[in-house]
Amino acid sequence: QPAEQYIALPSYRVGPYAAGGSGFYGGIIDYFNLVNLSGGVNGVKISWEECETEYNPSRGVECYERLKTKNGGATLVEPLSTGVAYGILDRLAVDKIPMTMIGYGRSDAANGKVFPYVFPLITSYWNQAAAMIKYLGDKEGGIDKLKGKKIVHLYHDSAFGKEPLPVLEALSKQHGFELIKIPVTPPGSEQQSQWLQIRQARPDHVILWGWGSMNAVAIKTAQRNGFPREKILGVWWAGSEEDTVPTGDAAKGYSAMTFNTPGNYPVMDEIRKKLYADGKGNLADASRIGSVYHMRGVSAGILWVEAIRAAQEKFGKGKRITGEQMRWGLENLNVDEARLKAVGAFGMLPSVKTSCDDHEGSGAVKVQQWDGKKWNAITPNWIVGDKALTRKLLEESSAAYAAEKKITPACMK
Amino acid sequence: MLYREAGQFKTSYQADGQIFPILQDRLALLALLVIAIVVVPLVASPYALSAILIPFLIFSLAALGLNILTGYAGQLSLGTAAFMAVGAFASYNFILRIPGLPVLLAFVLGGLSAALVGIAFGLPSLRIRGFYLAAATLATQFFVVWCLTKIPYLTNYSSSGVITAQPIVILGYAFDTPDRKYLLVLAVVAVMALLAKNMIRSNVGRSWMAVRDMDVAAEVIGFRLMRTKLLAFAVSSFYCGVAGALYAYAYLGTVEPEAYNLDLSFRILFMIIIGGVGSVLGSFLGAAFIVLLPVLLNVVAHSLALPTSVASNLELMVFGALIIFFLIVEPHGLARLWQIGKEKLRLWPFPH
Amino acid sequence: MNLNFFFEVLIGGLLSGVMYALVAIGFVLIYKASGVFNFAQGAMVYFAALTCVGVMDKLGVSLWIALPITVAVMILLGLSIERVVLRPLVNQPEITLFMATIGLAFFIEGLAQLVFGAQVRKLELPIEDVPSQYLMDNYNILVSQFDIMAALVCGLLVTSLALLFSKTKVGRALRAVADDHQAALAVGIPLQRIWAVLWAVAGLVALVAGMLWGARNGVQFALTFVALKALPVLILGGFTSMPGAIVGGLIIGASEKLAEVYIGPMVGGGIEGWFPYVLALLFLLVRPEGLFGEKIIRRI
Amino acid sequence: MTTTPYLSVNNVEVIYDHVILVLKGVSLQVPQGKIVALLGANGAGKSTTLKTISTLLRGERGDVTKGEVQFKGERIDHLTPNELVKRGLSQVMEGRHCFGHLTIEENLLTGAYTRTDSRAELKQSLEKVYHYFPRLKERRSSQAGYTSGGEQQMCAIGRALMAKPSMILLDEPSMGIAPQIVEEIFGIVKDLNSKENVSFLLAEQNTSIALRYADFGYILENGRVVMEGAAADLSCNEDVKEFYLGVSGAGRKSFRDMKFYRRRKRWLA
Amino acid sequence: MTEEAHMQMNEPDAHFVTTKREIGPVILDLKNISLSFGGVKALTDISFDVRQHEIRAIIGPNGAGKSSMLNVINGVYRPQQGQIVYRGEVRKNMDCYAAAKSGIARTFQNIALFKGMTVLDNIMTGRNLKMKSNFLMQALYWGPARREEIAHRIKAEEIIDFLEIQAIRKTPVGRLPYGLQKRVELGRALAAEPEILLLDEPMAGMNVEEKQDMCRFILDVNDQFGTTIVLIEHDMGVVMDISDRVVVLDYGKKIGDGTPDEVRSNQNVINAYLGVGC
Ligand SMILES: Nc1ncnc2c1ncn2[C@@H]1O[C@H](COP(=O)(O)OP(=O)(O)OP(=O)(O)O)[C@@H](O)[C@H]1O
Ligand SMILES: Nc1ncnc2c1ncn2[C@@H]1O[C@H](COP(=O)(O)OP(=O)(O)OP(=O)(O)O)[C@@H](O)[C@H]1O
Ligand SMILES: [Mg+2]
Ligand SMILES: [Mg+2]
Repeated sequence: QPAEQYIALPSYRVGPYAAGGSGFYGGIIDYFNLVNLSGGVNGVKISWEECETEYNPSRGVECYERLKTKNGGATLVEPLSTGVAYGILDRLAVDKIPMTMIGYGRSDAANGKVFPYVFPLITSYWNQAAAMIKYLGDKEGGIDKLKGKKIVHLYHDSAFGKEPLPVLEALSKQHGFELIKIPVTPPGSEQQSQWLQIRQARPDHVILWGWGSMNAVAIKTAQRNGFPREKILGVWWAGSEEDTVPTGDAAKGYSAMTFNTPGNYPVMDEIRKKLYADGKGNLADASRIGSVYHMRGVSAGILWVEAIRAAQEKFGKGKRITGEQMRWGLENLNVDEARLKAVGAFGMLPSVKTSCDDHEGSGAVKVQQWDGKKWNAITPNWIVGDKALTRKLLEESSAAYAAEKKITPACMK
Repeated sequence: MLYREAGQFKTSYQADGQIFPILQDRLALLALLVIAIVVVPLVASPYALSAILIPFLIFSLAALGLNILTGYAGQLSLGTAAFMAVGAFASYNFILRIPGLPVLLAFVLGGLSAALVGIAFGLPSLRIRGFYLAAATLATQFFVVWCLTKIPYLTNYSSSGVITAQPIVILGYAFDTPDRKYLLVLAVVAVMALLAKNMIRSNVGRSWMAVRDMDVAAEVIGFRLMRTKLLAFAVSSFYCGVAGALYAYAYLGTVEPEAYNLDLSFRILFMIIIGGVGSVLGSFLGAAFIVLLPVLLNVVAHSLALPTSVASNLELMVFGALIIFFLIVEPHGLARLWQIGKEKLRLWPFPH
Repeated sequence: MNLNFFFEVLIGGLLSGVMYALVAIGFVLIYKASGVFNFAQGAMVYFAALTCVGVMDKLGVSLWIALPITVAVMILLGLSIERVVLRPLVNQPEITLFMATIGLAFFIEGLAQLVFGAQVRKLELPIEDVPSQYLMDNYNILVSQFDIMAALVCGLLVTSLALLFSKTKVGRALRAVADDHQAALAVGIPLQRIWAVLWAVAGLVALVAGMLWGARNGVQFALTFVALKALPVLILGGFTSMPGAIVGGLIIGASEKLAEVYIGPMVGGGIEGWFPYVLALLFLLVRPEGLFGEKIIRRI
Repeated sequence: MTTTPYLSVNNVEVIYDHVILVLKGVSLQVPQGKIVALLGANGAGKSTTLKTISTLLRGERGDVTKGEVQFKGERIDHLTPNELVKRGLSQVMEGRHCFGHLTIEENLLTGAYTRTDSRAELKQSLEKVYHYFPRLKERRSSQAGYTSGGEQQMCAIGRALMAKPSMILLDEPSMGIAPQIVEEIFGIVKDLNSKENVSFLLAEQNTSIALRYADFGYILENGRVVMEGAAADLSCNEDVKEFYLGVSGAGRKSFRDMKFYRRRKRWLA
Repeated sequence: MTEEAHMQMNEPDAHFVTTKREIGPVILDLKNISLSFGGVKALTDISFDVRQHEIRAIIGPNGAGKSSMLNVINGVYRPQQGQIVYRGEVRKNMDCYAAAKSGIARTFQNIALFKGMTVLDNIMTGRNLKMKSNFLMQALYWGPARREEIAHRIKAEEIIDFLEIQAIRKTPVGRLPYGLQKRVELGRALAAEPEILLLDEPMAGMNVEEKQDMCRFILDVNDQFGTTIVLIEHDMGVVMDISDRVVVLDYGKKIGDGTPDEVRSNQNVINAYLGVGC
């Protein structure tokens, strides 16, 4: 029996975040199936197992522990939940299993010297926040035009919502815009007072740093209070169909960050043709193919498969690689435009090149806008914010973590 | 006829006041302890230890804490997770700010901090009762988590409000592997369960139960309501605080305040209701039910090869249905079921 | 202080309060009539809304056809809850019944998502959630017309249910049941039938809440959390009072918004999570049974 | 017994909580239009017997494991209490069980829940109860939870009368009632019995008065019927006299002179 | 076993010193007590006293205010007017705790036992005011705490023997039949070794035999411990037989006070309560 590359997926498909979970993990599994249909990675098929976490850290840890030893040992894990990710953070280095945190989690984990087994791939919150400000600056006609402007940071009052604060505060000082921070108590099903405050403040822009049901409520409440949706810019967890569809027309004109350009790509076509046409697709509702979460899942799948490929190049083609080797693969990822073209996803996600210093690998994002029916990219190019600034913050923060945990920062081989 | 106390006469009140007056029970407990201390660490897989047994024990401790308050003293509370959070974050800060502080002492200090918070939030219980009190304790839940997210000092100015538990080292011995952590948690839980049982069988315990069963009468008999209730809040919060610290240090490692959300409070409440309100054993049985059943259902659902989303939803439904089923079979929880089982065993082979 | 803004916040708060009251009514209904604290109320709200949009989606029918179907489903749900959950648990301790409704909540949540899927959906009612032009033009005050309708619906519900409880024989019987199941049985109150009807009505109340909240926030799992918003309303107004639900809702809604806007910025904001509870707590210290709740009889 | 039984309990066995055996085969009959007394010490199983008949046992986790109960020739052990009340069988529970938050008058009116009569008729019944218990009329608008123990007991009895039953199970009606009213209550029982042909099964500790008004009596000990007979016969029985009526050969003894080394009645069980 | 031997075995109070019973001075003096609830006047201007060691009965029709009177005595209700003089001191704001502390114990009309606890534990709660060790020591259950627990257990067992409820020692009280619950409640009150014992219808729901038992217990307590007893009872036989003096209440007013014989022949009392032919 040929060796299989086994990946642990502590997923969630019930509860408040089920919509996001089912789309994301659906995308991952669709891509795995696609790869396996064409014979796997150099003949090594990918296998995986899911486990329901309900987005709950305690259950997530149990899932991780249960999944990690199966099928000869997991070689990668992705919980898509900050709480769960934190719960297993300490265990990864001991178990020698790398974890990706695609688009979430602690931004300073991009420092591979301190977090060798953690990969906040594509882009972290800090770089996103920096990119947001850059975009808003561009919109005003130059970053210097932000001076004297008012930007509201309307955020989910949790670790997630507070994560970008250091970056936004630093940038506000640097560029002279006023930053008004307005928290929303999770789950955020009532935001009348926040939006009245916003209306009162008359900001030029509102950054919506929300998650789950908070987003739709924010957009609806903005509408109720007559606040123009064009002035709202969402984080990428506030930029999916799940966030806009329930608001009806209220979201028209609302824009959000993304690291997946909406549109059609060969790889998505193949998924449609080879999987869904045969009833082998993972999504229960075929209309969600190509939705934001689904594409995000496919992107994750692409990066992982490329990491496997890279590791096989080094450690032996056609062989099952270990968790440590996988870690190497993730750390030496180079998914450039050519590679993306080859897998039929050019333009769908930015190119990613990682190193020991930079487990993030990109930091580039786009802005998309909701036209009432679907998302459309409104920035032709990938936007990158003030990376020097985020780098500085990252070094400080990860150094503090290393000190607290008594880790000597060093690159792994 | 195996399980009988016939022939076991107690010759002193001391013997009669024992926790397990029946010899068979004592032997069974001894066997259980030997298994838990010696056999389990040897044979159990790291998975079983670190993903099942450790959380099971920690939740049992939290459930025990809540059971002291709700089950014994009759004060329904939905703020358990908040007290756990206080315990965890206080322990973290004590270790951080007092160099060389022994970890166990930090846990105790964390528990004491939780106890203080418990006393403060227990004050309304002097006037408010039942579901009104339960809903009012939600104030604790939300307020404490809010404080932890808003006061940067408490999270050592970490930008996102996340803390990372320091490694557990006691007398130079590092508790870093699953089996060591397990033994540490087991020791803490066992000692605290014993202390709880002692309290319950002596005057404090009786004062709690009296206040629970009929507070006016308790007062007439000479229990001071304020002291009794506040003591229950303090002890309960202490237990929850220690459990919370263990949850952070021996289980999750890195935690955000959100890990101690309302959901967790509810889960612990479920544990004591399913296990048995007012029963030490019930706290353990309930924790086992709530921790293990979803895992079991998850495993079963997976082996059926159902589509994952179907499986996950079915799990939820079966879980809910089983809760209802057990309540119908025995409204007083698993501990009562166990006791009835024992009574039947005592009568066996006669039906009555 | 900007007075106009103050009034906007106040009115916005009052109207949010109405939305909370809408959920609180469901709790009061069950509690007042059976002494059960129905934890599954939130799940029922979600279930109702999801069934309605789910039926529209799957059968491709309009709202006006889906609605009666949903009504039928909710009634069926109420009847089955009585038969399967409550009947075997008559005369059990409050906390056991409470726990049973928790089990019920899990079951209903699972069932709803199993049948209709977990994705987020939109629900459009014929009335749009935009500021009322009339009030805007004439009084320069911003009030959503949707909220006005919600307030009307809520008022109607409360009035009719309050009348049911105070003026009819069934209402009296229901209050008797809440006091003592066993004695209620002994005097011949058909507990089973009454509970079945009651839960069916609670299902319909949940449907109304689900439609309004669903139209407001989208039909998604988070609808189950609106129950949390109803709790401070309940303890403030009293678990056993229909008018209490409305008054409590208005007080909580208005004060939490005012607090968030005027106190929030001073302490870092986000105080809406706990403020209503603390407020309700302060009220309780003065009146332990809430503003309008029935006095807890403690006598020896 | 010669008349066909109106209510009959046949060899009933009851277990609480799956383990506690309380009734060990109890059989008894109540003929139509008669008053039957059920006597016995504390814990003998009187209340349990009554609850078995009215099927209220289910709510207390008691199970009828053997035997059957018939009312008007129909098996009733599977019916709901509501159906029983509709068929004319009402119970006054031990320990009052008033609806604390309802006023006395509301309590009484809930008693008439199963009736479909007009308002005027209800009013009439209400007046009748008030006539029996003037004290209730005075307190009609107080919440029952705040009335005195005796007032609650009257309320519970009145509430059962409101259903216009043809058979009433009375569980310790005289408990906590002033002596005058006790006489009155039994007067009411006799009154209803003779004028409206209502049958009664009453569990009562006040044996002398119970036997005075009853036609027939059963004595229950430890879940078994140990003696039965016409009320008059029972009150002449020496043992009943000594243990239940407190009179021995020398007439009624003062409670002050009781010595604890009296003869125990262990033999009865 | 001979009857004598049986008696000896059952003799539970061999170690109690039997004192000669004599009525002492006034220990509790109630002066012009008035209490009302909203519009309901439960007690109007009532005065009476209780002497040491006596058995003082309170009788009266239902709703006369008897239970309310007991509630006033032990501080559950605070009268709007009037004075309570207890052991020569004026007690203005006596709350239940203070009352218990000063040696007043009671039983209740609607049994107020702690339903979830066993008989033994219920009786042990009666001794709580005598327990000294703090809760930390109790948690460790070691040394003095344990010795204390056992010492009190011995006392509790004495009461259990005295009331002849050995067999149900470990039964949860909720499961007991009514009559036994009343007995346990008496035990709980006795455990406090009170100076004054307030009994609210201790014999309701008992048959003659059980009433006889109960009377014997009450008389024994009164005799042997010299406990003063205030008793509410509707059974006139009992009241007339065992009490020294009787207060009669009606509609919150005192309508009679005196020895049983005096009361029995008081026309007001006959009209209001006893009825003719008693
Ligand atoms: N819910 C219950 N659970 C367990 N045992 C019970 C329950 N109810 C009653 N018993 C037991 O059943 C027996 C009979 O009780 P029952 O109440 O029928 O007696 P009774 O003859 O009415 O006594 P009393 O005169 O005191 O009212 C008692 O021994 C009692 O302990
Ligand atoms: N807490 C209270 N609130 C309102 N009314 C009360 C309260 N307590 C007692 N009462 C009223 O005061 C009166 C006296 O009540 P109490 O209980 O003292 O009577 P009682 O003499 O003990 O009667 P019984 O023999 O029936 O027990 C009654 O009418 C009762 O309704
Ligand atoms: Mg009885
Ligand atoms: Mg009384």
